[in-house]
Amino acid sequence: MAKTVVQEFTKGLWAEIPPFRIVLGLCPTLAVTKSVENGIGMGIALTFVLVCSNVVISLLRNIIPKQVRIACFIVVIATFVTVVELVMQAYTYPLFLKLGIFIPLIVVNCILLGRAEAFAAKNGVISSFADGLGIGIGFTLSLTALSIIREVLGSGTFYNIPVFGPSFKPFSFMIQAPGAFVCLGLMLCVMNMLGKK
Amino acid sequence: MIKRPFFSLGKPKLKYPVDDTQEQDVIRVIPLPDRVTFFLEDPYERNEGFLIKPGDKIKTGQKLKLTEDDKDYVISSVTGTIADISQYRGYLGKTYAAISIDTGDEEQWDDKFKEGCQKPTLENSLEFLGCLPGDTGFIPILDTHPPLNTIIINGLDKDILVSTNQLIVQTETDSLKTGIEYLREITGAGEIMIAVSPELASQAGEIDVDVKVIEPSYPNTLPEIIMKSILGKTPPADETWEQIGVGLINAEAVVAISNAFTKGQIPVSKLLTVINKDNTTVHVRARVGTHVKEILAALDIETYHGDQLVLGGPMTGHALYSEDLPILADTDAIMVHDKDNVVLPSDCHCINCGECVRACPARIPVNMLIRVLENDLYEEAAKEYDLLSCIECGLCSYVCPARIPIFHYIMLGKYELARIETVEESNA
Amino acid sequence: MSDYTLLAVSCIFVNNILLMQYLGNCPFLGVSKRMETAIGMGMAVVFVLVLAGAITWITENLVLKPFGFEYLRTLAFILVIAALVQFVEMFLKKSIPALYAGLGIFLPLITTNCAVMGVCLINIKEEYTFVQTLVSSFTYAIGFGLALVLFAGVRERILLARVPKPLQDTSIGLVGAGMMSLAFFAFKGMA
Amino acid sequence: MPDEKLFIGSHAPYWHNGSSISAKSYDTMLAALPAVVLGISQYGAPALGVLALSVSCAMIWELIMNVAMKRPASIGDGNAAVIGLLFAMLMPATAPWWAVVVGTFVAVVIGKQIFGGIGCNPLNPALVAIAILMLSWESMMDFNDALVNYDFGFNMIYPLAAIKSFGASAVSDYNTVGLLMGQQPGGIGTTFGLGLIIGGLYLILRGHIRWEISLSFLASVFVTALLFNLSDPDKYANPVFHLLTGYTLIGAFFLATEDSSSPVNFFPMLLYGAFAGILTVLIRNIGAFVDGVVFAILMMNVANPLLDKIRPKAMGKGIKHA
Amino acid sequence: MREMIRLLVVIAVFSAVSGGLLAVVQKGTKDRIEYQQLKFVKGPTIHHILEGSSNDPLVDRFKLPDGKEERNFFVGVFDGKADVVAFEVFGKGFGGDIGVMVAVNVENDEIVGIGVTTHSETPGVGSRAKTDPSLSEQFKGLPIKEPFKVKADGGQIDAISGATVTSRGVCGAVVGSGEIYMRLKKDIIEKLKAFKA
Ligand SMILES: Cc1cc2nc3c(=O)[nH]c(=O)nc-3n(C[C@H](O)[C@H](O)[C@H](O)COP(=O)(O)O)c2cc1C
Ligand SMILES: Cc1cc2nc3c(=O)[nH]c(=O)nc-3n(C[C@H](O)[C@H](O)[C@H](O)COP(=O)(O)O)c2cc1C
Ligand SMILES: Cc1cc2nc3c(=O)[nH]c(=O)nc-3n(C[C@H](O)[C@H](O)[C@H](O)COP(=O)(O)O)c2cc1C
Ligand SMILES: Cc1cc2nc3c(=O)[nH]c(=O)nc-3n(C[C@H](O)[C@H](O)[C@H](O)CO)c2cc1C
Ligand code: SF4
Ligand code: SF4
Ligand code: SF4
Ligand code: SF4
Ligand code: FES
Repeated sequence: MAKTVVQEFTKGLWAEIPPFRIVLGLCPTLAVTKSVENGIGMGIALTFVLVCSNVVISLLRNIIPKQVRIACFIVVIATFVTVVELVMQAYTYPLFLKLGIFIPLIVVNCILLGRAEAFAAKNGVISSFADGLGIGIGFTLSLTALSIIREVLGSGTFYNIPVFGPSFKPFSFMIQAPGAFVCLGLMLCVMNMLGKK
Repeated sequence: MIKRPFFSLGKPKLKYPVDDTQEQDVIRVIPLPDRVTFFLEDPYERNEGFLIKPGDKIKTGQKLKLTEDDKDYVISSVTGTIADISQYRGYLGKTYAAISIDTGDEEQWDDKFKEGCQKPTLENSLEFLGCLPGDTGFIPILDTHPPLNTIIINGLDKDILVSTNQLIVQTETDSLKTGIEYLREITGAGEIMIAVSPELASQAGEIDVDVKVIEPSYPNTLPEIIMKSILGKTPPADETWEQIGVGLINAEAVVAISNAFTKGQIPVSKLLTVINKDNTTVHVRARVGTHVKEILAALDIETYHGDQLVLGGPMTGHALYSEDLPILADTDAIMVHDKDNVVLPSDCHCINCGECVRACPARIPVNMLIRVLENDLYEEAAKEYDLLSCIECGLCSYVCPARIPIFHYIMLGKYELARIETVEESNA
Repeated sequence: MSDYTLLAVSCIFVNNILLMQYLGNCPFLGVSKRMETAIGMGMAVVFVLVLAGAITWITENLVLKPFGFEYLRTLAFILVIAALVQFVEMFLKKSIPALYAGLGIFLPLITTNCAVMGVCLINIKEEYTFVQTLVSSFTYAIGFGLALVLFAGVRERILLARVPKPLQDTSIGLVGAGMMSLAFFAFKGMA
Repeated sequence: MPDEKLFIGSHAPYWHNGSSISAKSYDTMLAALPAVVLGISQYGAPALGVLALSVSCAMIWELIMNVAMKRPASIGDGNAAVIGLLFAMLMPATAPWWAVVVGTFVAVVIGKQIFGGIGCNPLNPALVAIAILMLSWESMMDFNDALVNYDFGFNMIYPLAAIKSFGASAVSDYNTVGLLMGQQPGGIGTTFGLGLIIGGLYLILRGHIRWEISLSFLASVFVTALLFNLSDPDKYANPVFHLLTGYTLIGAFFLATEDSSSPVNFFPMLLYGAFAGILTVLIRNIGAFVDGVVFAILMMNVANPLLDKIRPKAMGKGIKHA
Repeated sequence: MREMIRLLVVIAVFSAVSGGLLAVVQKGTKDRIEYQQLKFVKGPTIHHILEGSSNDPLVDRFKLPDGKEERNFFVGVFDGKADVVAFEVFGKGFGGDIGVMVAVNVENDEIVGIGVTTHSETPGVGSRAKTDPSLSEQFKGLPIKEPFKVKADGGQIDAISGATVTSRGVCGAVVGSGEIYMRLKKDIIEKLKAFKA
C-alpha cells in the first residue's frame, strides 16, 4: 500500500532520521555541530538543496535516460548547491565562512544522491517533496540536537548566549574533533536504545 | 596445585615432582570388580540391531562390537553377563553406547585370538589389538599407506604426576624388548626409538633400540614436543602423524603386544597411577572397565560431594561427575582433587595480559584465539589464529589470570571445526 | 624539499583528512570492519585522489579562473571527478583486471566521498601550485589510508569485544574513531 | 546410576597457577605506593583528597555501568581502582573535585566500559581521561599554573615547560638526584622517580608487566633525546633529563604497559615501546604539548592491533610434507 | 553510437541549463557578495585602522584602475575632512600571501595605520601579525615612502619573535603600498573631493 504524503514526510523525522537511522552524511554532522547556529544553518542549507533536487529530479524522472541518471542527478544537485552557496555568501556571509567547504561538499553528501536514487527517481513530485522536506528537517533536527549538546557543554553557551555562571570552565573537548565522534557515537547509542517506534 | 612463584619471569616451569616415599615397585592389584563398563562410539544413537544384547554371556578376552560394519570394538576384561546397553553422552556431547557386564563366578578365556592368531602379523593386529591397554591409537599406526618408517615408543607420561609408562620401562624391560621385536615384524618400520626420562636412560639402554632422553618437565613430554625434540620436525598442524610416516605408541601398549602374542591372551588389565588429594601417588593394576569407585575403595581414598574426579592428569585429564564410571583402556591415571583446590572458570573477558602467549609451546596467539573462539568464529580461528596448531597442553588455561577456560574453548573449537568439515563433505 | 616534507607531514598526520578535518567518514565507518576491505579502499583512494587533485587543479586554473567561472567550481569538480572515476573504472577493467578485482568495488563509492572532493577544494583554497597539489593529494590520501588501516585493526578487536547491545556497530565505531582522533593529537604542532 | 555424591565437572587443566586479575590489580597499587606516598607527603591533604575521590569515583562509575549494562559487579577485580589511582597520580594536587569526577567518568565509562569492560578497551582508559582533560582545561592541567601556590624550596617550574620555553639552558636549574627524589613539580604520583623505578622493577619481577615494553620505551626515549641533544645542545635537553621528568617513568612502568592496549608478542612489544619513546621526545621537542608521554602512548595504543599481527609462526603451521 | 550521442546530449543540455541558471543567480548576487566579503573579511581591519572616522568607509569607497588591475579605496573622514584612504596590498609571508590594509593621510603622506586582513601563517607564530598589534603599531605615523625593513635586515621594524618571515612580508607589503600610493596619488586626491562632507 502506498504511503500517504504525510507518512512520507514524517518518516524522515523519526523512523528514517539521518544520520542516525540512515547512517549517511556523517562528515557535515561531525564538522559543523560545534555550535547551534552552524548546525541549524547547515541543516537548512541541506534541506533546501534536498527539497529542490528531489522535486526537479522527480519532475524529470521520465526524461532522464537510465544510463546517465547519476550524472544528471549530480548536475541537478550541484546546481542547487551552488545556488545555496551564492545566496549564503550574499546574505549570511559569516555563517558561510564558518561552514567553509562543507557547503560545496553538500554535493557529495550521500543523503542527497541516496534520496534522488532511492526515492525521487521513482515517485511523484508531491511525494518527493514531502520526502525531501521530511528527511531534510529530520537532518536539521539531528544536527540541532547534537550541536546543542556540544555547544552547551563545550562552550558553555547556547546560540552564543552563556548558560552557566562566569566561573564555569567549558568542557571544550566536546567541540574538538574527538569530541565530535564520541558525542555522535553516544547519541547513536541513545537512539538505538529508544528504538524505531 | 603448583603455585605461581612470587617472582615470576617467563614461562611457568612445571617439573614432574619426584616423590621419594612412593613405593615404586609395589603395584596394588585391584580385586575383580562386580561390574565393568565399556564405551563404544555410536554416532548414530541407535538402539537396536546390535550383535550383542543384555543377557548375553561374555568371556574374558571376547571381542565386542555393536554391528558387523562398525570399526570400533572393545575386548571384554571379565567373564559374565551383559547387564545393560545404554546411551552415554561423553565429552563435547559425543555419543557412546555403554555396555555393562556383571562379572560371573569363574573366569573363562575366549579362544578366538589364541586359535587364529599365533603370529604377530598386520591382519591379526588389526583384528584384535584395537584397544590395547595403554594406547588406543594403535590402529592408525597399523593402518597407514604408505607404511610408517619411524616409530617412537613413549616411555614417558603425558601429564604431570603420572608415572605409568615410566614404571613400565623400569619394571618390564624384557617384555618391552619382545614387544619391540613384534612391532617391527608387524609394521615393518625401519626405525624404532624409545623416549625416556634421564633417570631411566641406562635401564632403557638394555633395550636394543635408539634411546632418546627427554627432560621430564611439562610440556616436554607431550607427543608433539617429543617428536620435535627427537626428530627435529613438528607434525604439520592439519595432518596426522601417520601421514608423514611417523607413529607414536606408549610403552605400556608395546608390553601389551608382547604379552598378547607370547601368552595368546590379549591383556585385559591396566596399570594406573592414582593421584591422591595430597598429590601422593600409588600404582594400581585394574581390569579395564573397572569403576573408579571400586579402585578408590580398594585404596581407602575418601571422596566427598564437590570434589573433582579426573581421568588422566591435572593438565589434560577429563573430569567425571560420578564415581560409577569406568576406567578406559587408555586411562593412565586417576586424580582425586579436593574441592578446596578446584579451579572454577570465570566468564571474564581476556585482559590481554599475554601470559598464555608466553606459556604456549606451540606459539599460538592465544589472546586473539580466545577472542574469536568466544565469538564462535571457528573457521577464522583455524585460518588466522592457528587453532589447529594447538598441542593440547592446557598451559594457557593454567596461567590465565582471568581464568578463562581457554583449553575448553580450544577443544570445542576443534570439535566444531571437524563437524563443520564433515557436514560440508557430506553436502559436497 | 623540506617544504614538501612539511606539507606531507601536515597532510598525513597533523591535519589528517579523516580524523582532524572530518572528511570521508562514511567510507571510514563503512569499510573498516575488515582489514582487507580497508586496505583496498585505502589504495583506491590514493589512486583516485592523486588523479582527481591533478585534474581539478587543471580545471580550476586553466578553465574556470581565466574565464571568471569560479562560481561553477562545485558543478565542474563533481562532474570531472565522476567522469574520472568512470574512466578509471573502465580503464582498469580492460587493462589491469587484477587491480580492478582489488579496487573495483571501491571505485563507485569514491565518487561520493567527501574526502576526494574535499581535498580538491582544499587544494584550490590554499592556492597550491601544481606540484604542491600533487603532494598534498597524495599525502592526504596516504593519511586517509593510514587512518583507515589503523582503525580497521582497532575495529576488528572491538567486533570481538563484549560491547553492550545498543552501542554495537556504528555507535561504538564512532567512539573508537573519536579515540583515534584523540590519539592523533600527538602530531599537533609538528608541521 | 549416579548416587547423590556429585563431582565437579569442569574442564582441564585442573590446576591453576593462582594468578588472578584482582591480585594483579592490588599488586599494581602496591607498586604505585612509594610514588603516591611521596606525593601525599609533599602536597598534603589536597593530594590525598584527589586520590581518594578518584579511586572511589572510578569504582562508583564502574558499579553504575555494571548495573546499567546488567552485568555482574566487577569492582572486585580492582581494575577500576587501578584506573582511578593512576588517573589521580597523573593529576596535579590542586585539581578541583569536578575535574576528578568528570575525569574518572571519561576513564571508566568512555574509556573502558562502553567498549565492553575489562580487556576490551582499545586505549589506556586513564590516559584517555588525562588527554581529554588536557584538551579541555589546559591551565588546570598545566603544572606551572596549577601549583603556583606551592613552594617546597626547590625549583617550582615544571621542568618540561622550562626547557620548552628557555631551551636546554634550563636543565642546569635541576639536579639529577633531586629529580630522582621527587624534587620537581608535577602530577601527584609522577615526580618520585626512584619510587616509580622500584615499583616498576617490582612489577617486572612479579611478572605483572611485560618488561620488553618498559625497557624499549625508556631506551628509545634516551636514544631519541640523545640524538636531539647532539644535534643542538643549546635547544634540546639531555636524555637523562628527559628520562626523569614529566610522565616518562610512570609511563614506562604503569601506562604503556596497560595490558589491553599493548602488544603481547616480542617484536611488537619492542616496536611499541620504541615508537612510543620516539614520539614522546618528538612531541616534547617539536610538538605542541609540553609532555609527550600521554599522546605518544595513546597513538601507539591505536597502532597496537596492527603491530601485534607480527608474530612467530605457530608450530606445525604451513609445513607441508610430501 | 546514436544512443551514446543521445546520452551526451542529455547531459550537455542539463549542464547548459544548470550553467545558465547559475549565471543568472551569480549576476543577481554578485554585488552583494562583494560587499559582504568586504564587510566580513576586510571590514574589521578597515574599521580598526580608520577608528574614529565619522563615516562608514565600507560605503564610502571608490575604484581606480592601476595598470590592468582595479583597486578599491576606502575613505576615512576625520574632523569633517575626507583626507584618509585605505587600500589593500599583498606581501609574501611564511605560508602564502599576506593581505595588508594600509591607511594613508593624503595631506602629509603619513601612515595612519596598517592591519593584516588575510593570511595563512602558522597559528600562534605568524598569525600574531594579525592579532598582536605590536607589529602594526610600529608603522603608525611614519612616512609612507620609507623603505621599511625588519631589524634583522638592517631596518627599523622589530619583527615578531619567531616570525621574521611574516614580519618581513608585512614590511614588503607596506613598501609596495607606498609605490602604489605615489603612482595613484593624483587620482586619489581627485576622487576624494567627491567625499568632502
Ligand atoms: C557536565 C556538567 C555538569 C554540571 N553539573 C553541575 C552540577 O552538578 N552542579 C553545579 O553546580 N554545576 C554544574 N555544572 C555547571 C554549572 O551549572 C556552572 O558552573 C554554574 O552555573 C556556575 O556556578 P558555580 O561555579 O557556582 O556552580 C555542570 C556543568 C557541566 C558541563
Ligand atoms: C559532573 C560535574 C561536572 C562539572 N563540570 C564542570 C565543568 O566542566 N566546568 C566547571 O567549571 N565546573 C564544573 N562543575 C562544577 C560546578 O559547576 C561548580 O563549578 C562547582 O560546584 C563549584 O566550584 P567552585 O568551588 O570552583 O566555584 C561540574 C560539576 C559536576 C558535578
Ligand atoms: C612549525 C614552524 C612554523 C613556522 N611558522 C612561521 C610563521 O608563521 N611565520 C614566520 O615568519 N616564520 C615561521 N617559521 C619560521 C621560523 O620561525 C623562523 O625561524 C623565523 O622565521 C626566523 O625568525 P627568528 O629569527 O625570529 O626566529 C616557522 C617555523 C616552524 C618550524
Ligand atoms: C602494571 C599495570 C599497569 C596498569 N596500567 C593501567 C593503566 O595505565 N590504565 C588503566 O586503565 N589500567 C591499567 N592497569 C590495569 C589493567 O589494565 C587491568 O588490570 C587489566 O589488565 C585491563 O586490561 C594496569 C595494570 C597493571 C598490572
Ligand atoms: S593448550 Fe594452550 S598453551 Fe597448550 S598448545 Fe594449545 S593453545 Fe598453546
Ligand atoms: S592469559 Fe588469559 S587474560 Fe591473559 S591474554 Fe591469555 S587469555 Fe587473555
Ligand atoms: S556512498 Fe560513500 S559516502 Fe555515501 S554512505 Fe556510502 S560510503 Fe558513505
Ligand atoms: S567451564 Fe567449560 S567445561 Fe565447565 S561447564 Fe563451562 S564450558 Fe563446560
Ligand atoms: S558525508 Fe563525508 S563521506 Fe559521507
